[in-house]
Amino acid sequence: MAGYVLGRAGTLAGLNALQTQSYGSESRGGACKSDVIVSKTEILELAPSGLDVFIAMSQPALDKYLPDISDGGSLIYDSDLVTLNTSADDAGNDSTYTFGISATDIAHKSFGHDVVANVIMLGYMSALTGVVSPEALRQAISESVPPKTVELNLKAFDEGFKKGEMREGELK
Amino acid sequence: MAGYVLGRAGTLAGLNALQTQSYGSESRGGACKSDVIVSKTEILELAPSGLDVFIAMSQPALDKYLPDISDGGSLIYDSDLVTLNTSADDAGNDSTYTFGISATDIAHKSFGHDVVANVIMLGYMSALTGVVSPEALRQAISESVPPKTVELNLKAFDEGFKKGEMREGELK
Amino acid sequence: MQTDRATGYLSTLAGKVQFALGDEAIAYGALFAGCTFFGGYPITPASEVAETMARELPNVDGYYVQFEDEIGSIAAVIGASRAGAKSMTATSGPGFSLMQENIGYAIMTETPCVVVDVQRSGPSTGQATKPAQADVLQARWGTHGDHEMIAFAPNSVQECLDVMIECFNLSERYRHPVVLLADGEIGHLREKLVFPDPADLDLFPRGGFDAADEAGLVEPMRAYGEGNAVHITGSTHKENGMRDVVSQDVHERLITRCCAKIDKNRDNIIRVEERFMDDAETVVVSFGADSRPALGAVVRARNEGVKVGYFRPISIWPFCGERLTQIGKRVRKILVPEMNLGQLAREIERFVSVPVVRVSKIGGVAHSVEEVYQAIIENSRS
Amino acid sequence: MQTDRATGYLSTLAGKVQFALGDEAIAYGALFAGCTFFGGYPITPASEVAETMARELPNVDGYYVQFEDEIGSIAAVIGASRAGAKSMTATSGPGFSLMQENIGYAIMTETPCVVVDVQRSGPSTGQATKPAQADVLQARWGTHGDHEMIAFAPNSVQECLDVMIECFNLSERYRHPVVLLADGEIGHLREKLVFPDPADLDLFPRGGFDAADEAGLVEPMRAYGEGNAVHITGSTHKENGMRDVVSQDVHERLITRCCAKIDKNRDNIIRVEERFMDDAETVVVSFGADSRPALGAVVRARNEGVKVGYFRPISIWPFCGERLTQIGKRVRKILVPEMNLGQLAREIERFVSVPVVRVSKIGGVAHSVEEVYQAIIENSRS
Amino acid sequence: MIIIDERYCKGCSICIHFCPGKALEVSKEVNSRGFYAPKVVDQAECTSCKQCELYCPDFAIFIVEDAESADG
Amino acid sequence: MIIIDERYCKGCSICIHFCPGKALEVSKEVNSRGFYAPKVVDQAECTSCKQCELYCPDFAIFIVEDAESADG
Amino acid sequence: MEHHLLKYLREEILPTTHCPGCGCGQVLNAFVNAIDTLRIDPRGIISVTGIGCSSWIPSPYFKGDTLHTTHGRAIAFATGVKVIRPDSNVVVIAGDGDLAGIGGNHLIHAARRNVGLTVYLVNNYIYGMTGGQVSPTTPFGVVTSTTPYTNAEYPLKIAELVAAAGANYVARWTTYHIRKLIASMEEALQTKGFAFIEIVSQCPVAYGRRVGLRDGVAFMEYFKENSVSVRKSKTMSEEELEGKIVVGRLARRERVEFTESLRKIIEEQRTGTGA
Amino acid sequence: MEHHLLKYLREEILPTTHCPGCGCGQVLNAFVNAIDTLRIDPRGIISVTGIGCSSWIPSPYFKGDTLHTTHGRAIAFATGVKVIRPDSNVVVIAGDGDLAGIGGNHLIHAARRNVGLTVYLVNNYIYGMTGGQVSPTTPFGVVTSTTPYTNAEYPLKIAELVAAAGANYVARWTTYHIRKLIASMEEALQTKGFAFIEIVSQCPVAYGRRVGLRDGVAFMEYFKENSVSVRKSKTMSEEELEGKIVVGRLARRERVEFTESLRKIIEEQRTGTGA
Ligand SMILES: Cc1ncc(C[n+]2csc(CCOP(=O)(O)OP(=O)(O)O)c2C)c(N)n1
Ligand SMILES: Cc1ncc(C[n+]2csc(CCOP(=O)(O)OP(=O)(O)O)c2C)c(N)n1
Ligand code: SF4
Ligand code: SF4
Ligand code: SF4
Ligand code: SF4
Ligand code: SF4
Ligand code: SF4
Ligand SMILES: [Mg+2]
Ligand SMILES: [Mg+2]
Repeated sequence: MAGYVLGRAGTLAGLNALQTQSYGSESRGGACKSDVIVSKTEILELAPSGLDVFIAMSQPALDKYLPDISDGGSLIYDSDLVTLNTSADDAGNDSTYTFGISATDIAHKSFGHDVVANVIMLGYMSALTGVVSPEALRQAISESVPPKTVELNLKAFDEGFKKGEMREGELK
Repeated sequence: MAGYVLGRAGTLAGLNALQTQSYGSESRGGACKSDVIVSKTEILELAPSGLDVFIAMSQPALDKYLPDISDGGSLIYDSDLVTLNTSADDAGNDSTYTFGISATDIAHKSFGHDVVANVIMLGYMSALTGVVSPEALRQAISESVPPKTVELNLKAFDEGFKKGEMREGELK
Repeated sequence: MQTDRATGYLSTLAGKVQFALGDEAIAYGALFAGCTFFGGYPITPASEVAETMARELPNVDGYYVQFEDEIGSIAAVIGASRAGAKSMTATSGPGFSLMQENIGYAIMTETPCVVVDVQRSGPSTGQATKPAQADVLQARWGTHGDHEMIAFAPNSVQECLDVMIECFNLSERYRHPVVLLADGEIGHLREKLVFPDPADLDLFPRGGFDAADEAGLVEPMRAYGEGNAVHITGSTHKENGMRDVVSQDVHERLITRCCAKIDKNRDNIIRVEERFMDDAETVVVSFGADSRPALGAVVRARNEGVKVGYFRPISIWPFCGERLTQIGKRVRKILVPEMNLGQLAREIERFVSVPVVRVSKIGGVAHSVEEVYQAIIENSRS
Repeated sequence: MQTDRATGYLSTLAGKVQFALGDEAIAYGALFAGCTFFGGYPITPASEVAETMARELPNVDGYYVQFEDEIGSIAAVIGASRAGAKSMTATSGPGFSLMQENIGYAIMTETPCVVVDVQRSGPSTGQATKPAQADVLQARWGTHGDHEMIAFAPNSVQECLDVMIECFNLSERYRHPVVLLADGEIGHLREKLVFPDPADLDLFPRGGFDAADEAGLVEPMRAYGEGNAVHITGSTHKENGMRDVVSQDVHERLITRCCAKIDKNRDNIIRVEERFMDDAETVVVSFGADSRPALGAVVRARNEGVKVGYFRPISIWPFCGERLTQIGKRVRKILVPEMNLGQLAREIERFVSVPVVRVSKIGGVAHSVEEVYQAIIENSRS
Repeated sequence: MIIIDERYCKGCSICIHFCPGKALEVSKEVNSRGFYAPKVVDQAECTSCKQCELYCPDFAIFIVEDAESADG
Repeated sequence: MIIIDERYCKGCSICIHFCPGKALEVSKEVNSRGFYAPKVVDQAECTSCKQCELYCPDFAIFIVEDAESADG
Repeated sequence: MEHHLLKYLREEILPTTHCPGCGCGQVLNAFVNAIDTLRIDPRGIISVTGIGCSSWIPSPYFKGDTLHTTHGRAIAFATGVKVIRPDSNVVVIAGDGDLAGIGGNHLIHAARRNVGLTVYLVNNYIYGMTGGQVSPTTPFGVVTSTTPYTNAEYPLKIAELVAAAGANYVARWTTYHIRKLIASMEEALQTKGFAFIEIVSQCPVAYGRRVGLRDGVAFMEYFKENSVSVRKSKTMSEEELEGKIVVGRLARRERVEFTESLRKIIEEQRTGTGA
Repeated sequence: MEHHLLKYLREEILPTTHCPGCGCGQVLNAFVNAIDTLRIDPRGIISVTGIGCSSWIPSPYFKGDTLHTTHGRAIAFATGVKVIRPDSNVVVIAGDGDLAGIGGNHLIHAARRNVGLTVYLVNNYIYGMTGGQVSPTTPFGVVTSTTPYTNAEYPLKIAELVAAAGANYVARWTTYHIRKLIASMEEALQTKGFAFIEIVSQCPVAYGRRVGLRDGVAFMEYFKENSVSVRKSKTMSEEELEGKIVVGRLARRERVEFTESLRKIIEEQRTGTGA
């Protein structure tokens, strides 16, 4: 879902965006992954060679894909779902920036819906990385979620964005 | 059946023999045909280009294949099942030798079984053409018909052979 | 063939920008092409074509029916086509194998229909959720008997839609089944998709035919339900449609014509993309999703001064052999990156005398730009 | 694998001379090869294979089961093979198409079995009772995904029996499905057939394998019912048989090996017949029944001093391309009489640079000697 | 009136078998297509029950209800 | 004695649902594999009915009849 | 003078290629009688058939639209036709091997869906066209060309199976019951939803000679003697019914026809009245 | 300490890949319980499966011989196995889509032949593995990914159909009836001839969310409330039975098993005692 919104936002923003996803049995039990590439030029590489931004929302996904983070890439994770233990950390890259946010908890407590954790993460990421503009993301969210939940989701996005802005300094 | 016995006899006689047959819907309603090639050398031609000996046991077969008789070939027919009208005759070759035998009638009257008309025709042909020796044919018949009917069939064959010998002169 | 309601609905979509799956784009392509019947059976990675059709067909007065298997699906698709609907199915390798008998029936009865094969990694169940491009030759030779085939392979989500419209048009024009040979990679990735305006589309009408174009090889099609007592059979038949399963000449005439109508109209069907070909000494020939990293690699090598060209068959069958023969005379080597063990490369070998280098990759992963680039470098030095 | 009773029964047949159908010879070949399971579905012109097996299998402690369709037949054949029986089925084009999915399964699970395709004139129901040779490429590419294939084409009734034994042996040796690509012409003609002595036959045993021969590409097969908890799957699997449907390398290793075990052992599989080749300027390449009039024509032309050779692939797949490349360097032209529109000719084109002239004939009738002779004459003058 | 269409009759005798009267019998001779067609013994014996027509596999026998036959 | 095999439990709670006594409840925390496994409230409440064991889709809970638990 | 039903046939290709005394011709005769009685315009009928002697009944002899398809798949083809042409009478005629053997799955699922097809299954107990191999309806113990030592399989009761699958109309008759068959064919043609008749028929050539029934007449007698009505069958034990042919109507339901449901659901979606 | 039934499983690949609360695991549990009670040596069991979540129950988790085949064809594969290994317990486990959808014809014909297979059909009303498309058992009116405006098809009553096809043993249970299911599985394993159990099971992920049954527990309650016994169902009208799951034994016959007949006929031919 987050991947779709991100890609869609990229498309809306006039960029080229491409999303791939792991399917089937793999996506049921273990680690599920969605890759998004956003670029100003024609996208010819189908699978990103490294992850510039890795949004981790489950432990198996984190464990599996952490090694793929690019040099200087960022790891953004839901600290309610994922534990960064030292060994996993080691597997990451020295130059990886890591940002944890208690998204599920915020979703639960502030919004009463665990599912918006996704959107909180997106907002958080948007603030921290600026990959796609918050405007495009907000539009993509509006068009992607059920009409009745648009407001809720946008609020959650903004909340995440706010939290991100607070930590933005660390990146630069 | 006659084709099978003839080919089998050829094989037994140490010759090369090859039989093909029309199958399926075609063999149900209309003309049914079995081609037999008997030769001293390796058989490389799969479909005979002309019929050297044509044994006709149904009107549709006669009408359909009469034009295929070779120069100097023979037509042997069951005069109970087939009528040689002039127009059909015309379609044949000028040099065609024609031999009619009332095989079904003989089968019915002398042997009480219409089916042996087949074997009568074979005997008749053997005498008239000498394509395969009567000995080989008799052995092939013995091995091909139900055990209980061997004697009956051999008698019928002999009857046909006798009738053939009577007309043999015409061929030479 | 499209109802006013359908055209009206499609007009509301015109120009809209989507972030869509290749599978979805295929479905929309069908809708814009006038498809009103989908008969299918789920299979990864083609199910999203069915799901999109199930959702959208009612909007164009069309019908989605899921069958008990792939054999029933293709049978119903042919039946629906005969009844007057532009119709299609979508499947992947295993289901495509099951459809082969009836694809032969569609060829023999000259019934238009489109079969989408979103290729996955086989043989057999293989890596069911992973992409491949290994049904290139099944698409051509999966059914028995002599026949031709039309098949196209898109390499972007937008092209999925565009080429699908072309598939329907060619299917109607030549009264022949057409295969959209998509791969799981393109079927399951999302990118930008812009819907066309139905007013801009040139759709080939059912039963229409273009005399100038056809060299007299295709007759207009007579549909059922219009009082003509039309007889259709997959057995050998005469020009009037009546069965004749024994005459050599009747069979020869029928089959020769059915092959010739594709072969003689080759130039009207074949579509290729060529880039950097003028001075190329090496050519990369690639199709479908895998042609994207291939192009990426060619661009990169060109930037470094390597004289390498890029050639992409968009139509896979009939094959663009003559063009490759010409190219083969000018270049030293042909490199073929594909997600199989050299199926396109084999066909190219029939047409050229220069070495055809297989740059195969299997196991459910497309080439990276780097991999193709390395192959170019290795093969350009020598 | 054969019981004493079976060997005893077959020994009583040794040396007997029959005037038999090709189809019957195929069945007897299977019996002598140790086949004890036939799963089938009737179809002209292959039904006589089934009928002969139904009659004879009990004599060798074997089982005939007729299924509800061809898909069930091939599935049961693979099941029976896994359960320990050498097993087979026989069909024609339409049924062969239906079997393709499970042929892929046999390839993927490396299960030996023999599929007889007595080819008739298609596509589709076509001329159901008439012979053809137009499934050459379906046999190779009918199933999805990358794979190799083994297929043989006999040209006499005696060879039907002999080659059938070879098919079973190769199937066991390489743990691969093998196709006997018979044609309706040979299946439905009768000629002399002499039964072999089972004592003279060299049968490849189930589960046996020849290390020297295999280059380590084939593992011995473990059968069911012996307490080994053997797991078999048509999904991608590791060396221990366990499913791994995501790893690129596992898939690549599996498929590459399954292809290599045929390809690398090509020379152990390929069989051809060559005559009059020493000084040939033109070569007639022909297979199956149609190779007989082809040979007849070559003999006739030779008698008249034409320098024409005769080359017959007995194994169709893997293809004898390397040998033809050698020949292609010495001759000026290759003529290919076949009962299809040039399916073998296409493959030959991959390997030679000289013109490959199609001498095709379709419509259910084999070439006459005269027809091939004329083609030779025409193509020798120029 | 009973009409037999020799073009189509294959001589299966089913019509004769089902005829409740004595209107039909088997011909002694084969017809031009090699079959023993039925022949009408007596039109008067026909009850117009149409058993023959309904049972014939080949549309080769049928009853025409003309004024004459209706009368007699 | 109730034994829960954390390696296999997927936290579906079916065992808890079927427990006739009050032996089981849902953990407050996710386990290492991300699931809310059941936890034993009180072994003594277990009647050894084995409902949990029979209904568990994952062989993750089972009852061992040892002397102690048999005694209660 | 010509047979008044010839107008329904492609006269120029008669006589049919069926063997003398074959039941296929009787089924064709019954079919056109039913059409004639109901005054259905044959040009509104689309006949879909498979492969086999029985499939040749309407294809190509019946002068309406005819679709002669692949072996076993007629019902699936016909479903595609019916969805697009719901107002046509879509009729399927084919054999036991075709519809219940290789095509059994399409049969069951079309019955389940209740697609508005009229299906006449001609059960001659054998694969006739291919020359007499065992079929799914060949009785236990019979010798055929592929069961030379007798058949080890139990025959399928197709009509009962189709009833269990959910068809709206199911009956069984033999070619002997010609008038009842015609009446039943009319009922089937008028049924909305899936209508099915198993027509027990004779194949004197590929089956008859195996079981000592040499010609059409012998079969007529056999059918007469071995049929029991559905009503009577209910009073009989399994053993008593052994070898008997239960004739009559086996099911009649009023479930909504499939293409109608399909259209209704779509209409509701369109107009926003649906779920 | 380990679960005493793990000895029947390929432990090294546990946990299964099935979703939390999926009925597939319960079927596996019931199956090994039945095996354990009957003290059948698992090495004498050959499990044959198709493609789908349900097919992954024994393949590869059950530690006997396992043959994981193509979609829909398990029963045909299994028939080949049984003919050659008549003394093995040949067990088929697969889904509704697999056995009754694409594989319906093999199911019917194996039941007709009465092949000695034990077939457990896991009916979760959906194509689970491919993500939730309508299946032949999905109830009328349900929304799935391919019936976005509700399903226009009637569901198949598989167990009744298999009974009509002639199986020796037929029953239906749900995963809620776990003890009865185990007992029934034992009966099936001991049946000579074709034995069939339709196991109504839950797919919370691809089906449950469509019909408001979010997890395994919700399904357990649903099954409990909506099941009626075969006996009780006989006193109910069609309408009353609408939406109910009829559980219990539906058929039990003593027809001779197919591979036994096959062997007997052959033996008779050999010894000349046959027909
Ligand atoms: C896929 C396929 N398999 C097999 C055949 C061969 N075949 C043609 S007709 C037929 C059986 C006919 O039996 P049935 O359907 O009972 O019809 P009948 O001839 O008895 O009326 C078969 C097996 C075929 N044409 N296609
Ligand atoms: C020939 C073929 N068609 C389609 C598929 C895709 N496929 C895999 S599993 C499946 C359906 C599974 O449904 P079911 O049998 O009910 O099992 P479940 O997953 O629900 O347990 C399908 C359609 C396939 N593998 N092969
Ligand atoms: S029933 Fe018809 S075909 Fe048969 S004999 Fe009588 S008229 Fe001739
Ligand atoms: S109508 Fe009746 S009585 Fe007259 S010929 Fe026909 S069957 Fe006999
Ligand atoms: S039933 Fe099993 S998997 Fe589910 S919560 Fe209980 S122990 Fe865990
Ligand atoms: S055995 Fe019974 S009482 Fe004990 S924990 Fe399990 S379900 Fe509860
Ligand atoms: S073979 Fe049998 S079913 Fe076919 S036409 Fe002849 S009698 Fe009729
Ligand atoms: S998708 Fe459904 S059936 Fe498949 S494992 Fe998950 S819950 Fe079970
Ligand atoms: Mg039949
Ligand atoms: Mg299911």
